[in-house]
Amino acid sequence: MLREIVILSFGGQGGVTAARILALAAVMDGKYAQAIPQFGAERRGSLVKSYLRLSDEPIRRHSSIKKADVVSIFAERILNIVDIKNMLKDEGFTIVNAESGGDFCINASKIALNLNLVSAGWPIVNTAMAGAMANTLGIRKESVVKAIKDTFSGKVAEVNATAAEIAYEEVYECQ
Amino acid sequence: MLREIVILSFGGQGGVTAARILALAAVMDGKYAQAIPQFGAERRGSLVKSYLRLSDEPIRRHSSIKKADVVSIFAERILNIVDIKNMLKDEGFTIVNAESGGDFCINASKIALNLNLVSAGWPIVNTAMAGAMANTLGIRKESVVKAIKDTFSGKVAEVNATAAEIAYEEVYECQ
Amino acid sequence: MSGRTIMTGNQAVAEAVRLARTEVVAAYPITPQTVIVEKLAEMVDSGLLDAEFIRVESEHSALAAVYGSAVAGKRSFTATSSHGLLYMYEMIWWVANARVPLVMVVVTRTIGPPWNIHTDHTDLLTMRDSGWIIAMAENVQEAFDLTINGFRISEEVSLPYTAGMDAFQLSHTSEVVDLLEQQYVDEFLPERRQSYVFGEEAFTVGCIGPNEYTARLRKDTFEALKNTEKVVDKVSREYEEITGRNCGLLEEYRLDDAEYAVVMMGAWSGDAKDAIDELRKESLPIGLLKLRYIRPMPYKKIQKLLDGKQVLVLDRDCSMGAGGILGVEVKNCVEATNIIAGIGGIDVGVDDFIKMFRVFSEGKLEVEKNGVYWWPPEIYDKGMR
Amino acid sequence: MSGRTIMTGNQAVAEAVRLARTEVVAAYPITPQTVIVEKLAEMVDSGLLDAEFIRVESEHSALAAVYGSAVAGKRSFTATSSHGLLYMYEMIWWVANARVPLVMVVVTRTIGPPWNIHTDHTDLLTMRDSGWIIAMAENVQEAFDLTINGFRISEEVSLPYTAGMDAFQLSHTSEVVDLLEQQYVDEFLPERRQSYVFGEEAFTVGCIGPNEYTARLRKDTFEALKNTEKVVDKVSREYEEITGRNCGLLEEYRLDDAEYAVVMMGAWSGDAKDAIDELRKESLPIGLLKLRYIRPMPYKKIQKLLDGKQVLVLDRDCSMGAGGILGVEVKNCVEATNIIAGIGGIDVGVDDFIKMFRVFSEGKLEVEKNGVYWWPPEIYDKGMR
Amino acid sequence: MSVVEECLISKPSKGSAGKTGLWRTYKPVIKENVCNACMLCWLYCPEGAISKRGEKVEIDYEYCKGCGICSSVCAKKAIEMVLEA
Amino acid sequence: MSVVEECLISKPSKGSAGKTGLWRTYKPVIKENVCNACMLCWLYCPEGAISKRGEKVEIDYEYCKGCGICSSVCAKKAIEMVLEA
Amino acid sequence: MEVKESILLSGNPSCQGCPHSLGLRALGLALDDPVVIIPAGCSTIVAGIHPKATINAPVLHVPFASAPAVASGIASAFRREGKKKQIVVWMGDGGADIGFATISGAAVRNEDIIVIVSDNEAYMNTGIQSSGTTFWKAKTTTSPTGKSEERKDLAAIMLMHRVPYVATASVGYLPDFINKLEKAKKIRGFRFIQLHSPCPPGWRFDSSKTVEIARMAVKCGAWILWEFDGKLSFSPASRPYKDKMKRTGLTEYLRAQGRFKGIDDSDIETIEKNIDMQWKFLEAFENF
Amino acid sequence: MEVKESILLSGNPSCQGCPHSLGLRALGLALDDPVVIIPAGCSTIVAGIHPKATINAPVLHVPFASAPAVASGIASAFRREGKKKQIVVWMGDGGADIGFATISGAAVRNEDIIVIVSDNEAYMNTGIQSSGTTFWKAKTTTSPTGKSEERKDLAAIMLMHRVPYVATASVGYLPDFINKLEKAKKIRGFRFIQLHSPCPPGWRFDSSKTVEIARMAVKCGAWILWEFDGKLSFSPASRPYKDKMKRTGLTEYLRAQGRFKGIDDSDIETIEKNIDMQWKFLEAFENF
Ligand SMILES: Cc1ncc(C[n+]2csc(CCOP(=O)(O)OP(=O)(O)O)c2C)c(N)n1
Ligand SMILES: Cc1ncc(C[n+]2csc(CCOP(=O)(O)OP(=O)(O)O)c2C)c(N)n1
Ligand code: SF4
Ligand code: SF4
Ligand code: SF4
Ligand code: SF4
Ligand code: SF4
Ligand code: SF4
Ligand SMILES: [Mg+2]
Ligand SMILES: [Mg+2]
Repeated sequence: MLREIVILSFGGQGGVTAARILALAAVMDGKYAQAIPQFGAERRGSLVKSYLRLSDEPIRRHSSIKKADVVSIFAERILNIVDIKNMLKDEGFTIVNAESGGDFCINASKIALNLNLVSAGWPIVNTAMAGAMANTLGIRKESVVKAIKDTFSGKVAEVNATAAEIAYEEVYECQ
Repeated sequence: MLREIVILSFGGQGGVTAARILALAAVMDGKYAQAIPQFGAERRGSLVKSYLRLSDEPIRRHSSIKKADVVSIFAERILNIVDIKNMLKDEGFTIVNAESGGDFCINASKIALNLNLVSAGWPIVNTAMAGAMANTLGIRKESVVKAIKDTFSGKVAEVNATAAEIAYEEVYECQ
Repeated sequence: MSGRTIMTGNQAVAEAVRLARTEVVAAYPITPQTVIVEKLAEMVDSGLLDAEFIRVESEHSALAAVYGSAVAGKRSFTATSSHGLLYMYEMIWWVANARVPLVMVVVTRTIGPPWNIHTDHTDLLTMRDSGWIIAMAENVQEAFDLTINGFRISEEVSLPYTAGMDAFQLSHTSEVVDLLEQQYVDEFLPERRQSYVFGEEAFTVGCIGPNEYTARLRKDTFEALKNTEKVVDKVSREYEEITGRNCGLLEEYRLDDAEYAVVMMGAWSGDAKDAIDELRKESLPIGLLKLRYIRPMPYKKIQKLLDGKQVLVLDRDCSMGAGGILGVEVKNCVEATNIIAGIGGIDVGVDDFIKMFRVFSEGKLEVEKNGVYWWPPEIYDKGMR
Repeated sequence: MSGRTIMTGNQAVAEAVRLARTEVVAAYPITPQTVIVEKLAEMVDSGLLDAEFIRVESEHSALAAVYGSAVAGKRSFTATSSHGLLYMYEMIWWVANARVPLVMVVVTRTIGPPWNIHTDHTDLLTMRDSGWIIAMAENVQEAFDLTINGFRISEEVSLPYTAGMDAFQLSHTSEVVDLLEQQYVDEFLPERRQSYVFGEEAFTVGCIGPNEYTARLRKDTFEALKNTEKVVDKVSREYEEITGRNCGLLEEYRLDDAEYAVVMMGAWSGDAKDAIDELRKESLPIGLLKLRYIRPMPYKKIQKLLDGKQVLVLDRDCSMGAGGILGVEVKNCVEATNIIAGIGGIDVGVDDFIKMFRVFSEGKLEVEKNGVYWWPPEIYDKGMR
Repeated sequence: MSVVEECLISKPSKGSAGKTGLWRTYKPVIKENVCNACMLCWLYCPEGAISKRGEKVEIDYEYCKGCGICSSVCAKKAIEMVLEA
Repeated sequence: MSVVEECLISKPSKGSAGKTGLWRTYKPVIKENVCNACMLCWLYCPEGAISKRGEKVEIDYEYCKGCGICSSVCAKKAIEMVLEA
Repeated sequence: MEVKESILLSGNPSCQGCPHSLGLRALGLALDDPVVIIPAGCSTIVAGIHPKATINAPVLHVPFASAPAVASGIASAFRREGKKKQIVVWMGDGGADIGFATISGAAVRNEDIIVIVSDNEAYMNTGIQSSGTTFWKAKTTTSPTGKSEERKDLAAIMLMHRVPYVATASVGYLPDFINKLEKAKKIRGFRFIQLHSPCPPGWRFDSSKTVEIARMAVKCGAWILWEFDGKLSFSPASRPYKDKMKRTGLTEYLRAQGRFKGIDDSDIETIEKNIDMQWKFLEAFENF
Repeated sequence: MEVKESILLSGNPSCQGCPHSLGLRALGLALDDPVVIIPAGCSTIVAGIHPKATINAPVLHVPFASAPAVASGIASAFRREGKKKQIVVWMGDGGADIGFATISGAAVRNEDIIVIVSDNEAYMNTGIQSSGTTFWKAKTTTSPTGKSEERKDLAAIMLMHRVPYVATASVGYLPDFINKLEKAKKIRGFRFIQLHSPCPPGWRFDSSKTVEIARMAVKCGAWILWEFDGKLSFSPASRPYKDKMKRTGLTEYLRAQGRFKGIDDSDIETIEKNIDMQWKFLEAFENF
């Protein structure tokens, strides 16, 4: 089954990296996956869309995702500026970095801040969000962790893996 | 009737200019004409081929002339290094800057030297040859003279016109 | 200067540019286009042409400079050839996509290596996707006429215009030309028009943006170029009224009653006409369809004119791994046989055409479908040293 | 690195270049090709790739530099895109005419103005006359495979080789790739061969000379490129034996029993396959012929495969004033309808294809012969502001 | 407007990248009592988001990207960067 | 030899432009008695048409183009330019 | 300070702390009627996303290597109309690599244009690749362990083109840049300004430090402000640093930037020597 | 003088008295194992007509603007093989116009090549059009009443590229040119020589005068022979003319050439002033 996920984040939050980590994790699970960054000039702070596809079969399509099965929102503020409904299938669900407001919620910012994952004042939430998404998408925790360790190195890898693990466990259904 | 003429000269002798003058003269006579220079890098002193076509009708072809009706040879030496026969139609004729050796002959070098038409040690024979050729090709003397005066200016035009006039008169059948 | 005279193609083009009251010329020398540049430099220097001449340092800059002057509203001209054309290739696409009217003459020349300055139409045809209007002259008169027509048509449809002319065979050959008096040219060429003029108003040209804008612009260009067929028809009729000479999209030569039809373009078409006259004497029903324009490619007209005939397309160019370029295009609308000849400036004359056409009409040129025939076979058969 | 992983197209290409033991890389950055250049610079800097990396100042110089290293006998690579390709256009012709083997990857991108970094195949197709072997990848795996195949084929026929890949859709998209172990690549790629090596013997390459030499050389190139069809067949079979993956000239997808056949190339073919699967569920007998190579253009195979079918050619490119470029070429050997879509990077997905194919099969796409259909119609219908 | 103009000609207007105020992590806040209206911050604001209304120096938060240059160039240290809510 | 080599590779050999001696208007003639074999003319002959055989300085008239540089650089004025027959 | 509107409108797509934005704003403050020609580069993006434009003046996007040539054509057109606007080429250091023949050609023709190279010492728009002007040892994506060659001295090379006006400037000293533009606009012929433009993401420093870093470069002598208008002179901001003793903070300047991470003391010594050389060289000219 | 074979074979297509031939002969006398890269220009023709080649060494014809880049690639290939041959780009002044970005790029990379610009001060191969280095007031087909701009000082501009070796030379002083090549061949990295190459048909003087005219240029100070190999020095042939009083024959030099026909005394005065400037400028460097 093909599942299509859209990630909404601000430039610098690492939405693309999260998509790549999840794709890699899915491959480790023996699945097929595809991660597509927003095409174009992405500036720190501007709104960025990334795409993630997961499937049991090879993924052939390369177009963007217009109606997603899952929309993942990296900052609560985004809920106010984007019409999420419009990009979500009727049966789809959302997962938000917030205490509430999505189908699934996770306070990824807090996890990041607690682990001191901060850059230029911003909590770096991508790995925590990846962990939370992995759970809701049925990707194994070990795979996300390994994918993160393949992506980063040294101490950075460890801390990010921890963030993902925590989020994997902490993500919850909101409403 | 289309007549095709090949001029053989050394680079610097003005074979191309002669062809252009004759073409212009022919047009003044109400004919059609075409003058084609050797295509390529022409160095002073190297052997150069130019083509001239004359006709009562518009000339449409643009290829080179392989078998000519007339071959005009600007320096006697050329007779020794080029196989003229090969480029002349059976019924064709030659005209040479020499006392003998062609079907028509004219000592264009002498005419030029007499008129002090010299450059870098060489007699400039092109206008004399043009005059001689005009005669054998049935182009009016006045037209050649006018074509020369249109091509050059001032004193140079005068002297060259004179050269052509003299040659027009002096050209003779050799054999 | 007006009336009948003789001129080389290069001179005639310079003369046409002068008569068009061109205001800015920028060009970079390359054999065999050089004389155009020199003549224009001379005219500007002597005041014969009231224009600016920019002595640029490359062809990329030549087209860039006239792009600048044209987008700012001035009638502008450049000329190039072969490697020069390839060197300005980025700008070629740019000016077309920017919809800026200007005129360029391309003296067609072989692309190296080996270095070779002789004619071959491949260089001109590399422009065929870009949005330029592309014409090709058969003789010096047409080179002159098309250059003048070019300004008119280019400005009417807001697309750049190029006229090709064969290296040496036209550029350096002196032929009879009937020039035009200034007043007629002035009448024929109205005030310059263009879709927008840059330099006064505060706006930006060419910003990135949503893809839909690019797509819309491309379709508009496509249509503008298609529409150019009608504009050429109209303009060439007007020009014919003034001069008696037609410079329409196509020329038919003894085609009406022909069973065999040859399709080609450029200077050697004249030789082909002479060959056709010869063969007609032998009652071979053969005729010629000369393409004077390659873009827009008047497919429908071509198809109509060639319908029911045996078609031979003659290319002095090559799309490697496919066939002759005109061959590929014409086969789009009719079945045809394709010969590639005259490559690298090889001299192809009346006798060659007589031979070719005869062999073709005898059905002995049957090459594999989508294959091509290379002429003359002799030179390909064995080594040359 | 070997086995299954995920990678972007750019990374996969860099990996393939490394595995091919490329000795000289020269390239100039341009979005979206940049990452290839960066990865290779990094590999060379870190010693992962034992090669020279030349940080040239332009694309013209990039191809010039690898021309130098390749003609002197070294396996060489460059990559570019869009304006970069146009800027090196003179060199593109030069290396092909000089018959020098080398590999270049072109990340297909729209030509400006307006500035637009998204995919469009027109840039790649401007190379189609020049003598290059031209392939186009559907996915990251193919980008990887074709790059490796490229070195082998290029060196076997002494012609330069390019593989195209769609901007962002492949270049920046991470997908599953099966990499190859070094030893297999080494087996697959024999010692470099080329028709002549420059630098030791006292001879001159490329002198002017009689036109016949140029003509002979061009015909030889034409034939070498035609012959490349067989070489691709052979090499891709060998590659399949090693990897289980076929990279032949064409790919058929549910074509056998299809009444409707779609012809296209590049990344969106995957979306078309998904659409075909959908429509097959509705028992619409439709299939796909994917062109993996555009040069040589395997006309005969195409004709055979499409014989008797209703053909729709899909172009993500345009030859202004003529039609879609593949459309023009395919119509050379079969009747076809032509759609231009996805111009300027416009997103065309599974739903679009389902719509298109349905309309086509219903006979409602009937456009004028040699005309084209612009998709999606909505965006062209009215202004956008 | 022709298609050519529609597609090629862009008109000067604020916010060509949207409301860039959204990009901010930190927000510059002017301490009015400290500021002496020297306008150095205005000169060095890369966004042109600072202006003078009467004697008051104002920041256009709709577009201020929060780079912090104003704060860093202010000799009076009159601009504080405050983490956005 | 392959077609590629045949058409692209040129081999060094004299007379690639033919017998360029034919181009001459004037012919350089060395006055043996005046020449001191300093070889300045050899150095400055653009054709490489001058050589030394034993102590004698020789001109290769098959290729000498008659430019006259040798005559002009010879300090001994040992080379005369003579109009060709 | 007179507060007026510049040509750069808020809400454009430049990064936070973008030096090009600073430069373009200053440009608009100095010139009344500029016409701006922009080749590919970050400024292409800064200039806005269709259908909105950032710059409130006529702006023409042009191919990467073509800008001074396009400007030459526009100058010809304006001359024919007697139009007096200032034609400004606004380009990056990368544009000065690929387009160096074009700049040089326009300089040799003494075209009536102002060419400004906003030099952020790399190809930023494509993601931080080395350019000719990239600092020795600076890490970029195409020089991951630091650039191995010396930076190209663009302004000195343009000086050798013997054009009427050549200057260096810095986004850390906008009044100086504005002064230079005001001087340049009164001169006819080819005018060239190389503007030092530290770039936060490209050099890896915080967006608030653009001006600070630019000033550090001047204070440590690594970037020298000078002007040639017939005669070469050091600009006020740089003048003190003719005295080597007054130059301060080279190490700090380098260490403040992520791109120099890992640079060692001997490298810094080498850089210092080169800086001394550069001063000596310019002083030789000052006296000439 | 040791008489040996050079690489230039007789009977090639150069004009009578061709300066490129002189230069290429000297090149062959100075270097043992050159590999020569030739972009479009007269030398393309001089190099021979297929199937015969003029130059007895590996020679590669390349597109007009590409030569230093192609040479860079060859240098990379040679380096990988440990091949020690000298890679020489032999180009004209026109090649240095269109290809200036390419030269500059190779210089900035400090490529291990020798670039020689054989400067006949115009595009001769296409029939005498103005180039960047064309002398002020010289008549060419694109400057029929005399060139309006000053000549571009290529060598000085290359000097500002801070490459290891830059020199000027002249076909009137072949031993000096040979010396310079011999010095250059021992240096690694980018080496640049601008060779003054008076051209009989292009400058309109008799073919016998190539060497004479070249020497006149040096004697009147219009062409200055110098060398930079870490330090700038005047070459012996030019050294006397540092003393302005010793410079002679500027008028004769100009009047000996058809291209300066009609030049008047005030023009000559201007030229003289520029010559003085050029000396002063180089002297400033000599002392630096
Ligand atoms: C011919 C061509 N090659 C490459 C590019 C890609 N490109 C666009 S901008 C750029 C780098 C610009 O660098 P610079 O001029 O320094 O400007 P910056 O982005 O640093 O401001 C490059 C390589 C292009 N647009 N055109
Ligand atoms: C891209 C390109 N533009 C133009 C030409 C035509 N061209 C060939 S040689 C030449 C002039 C050469 O001048 P220069 O380099 O000074 O050499 P010279 O002939 O004077 O020795 C020109 C313009 C070309 N071959 N390629
Ligand atoms: S720089 Fe500081 S003091 Fe000056 S106006 Fe701005 S906030 Fe006020
Ligand atoms: S934070 Fe930056 S953008 Fe905002 S007002 Fe200050 S300088 Fe301007
Ligand atoms: S230059 Fe004169 S003296 Fe010397 S070798 Fe030649 S002819 Fe003899
Ligand atoms: S005349 Fe010229 S070519 Fe002949 S020997 Fe003397 S210098 Fe050489
Ligand atoms: S990368 Fe640097 S120069 Fe480019 S827009 Fe961002 S801050 Fe400005
Ligand atoms: S024109 Fe001058 S440079 Fe060119 S071949 Fe002739 S003499 Fe030599
Ligand atoms: Mg930059
Ligand atoms: Mg020259």
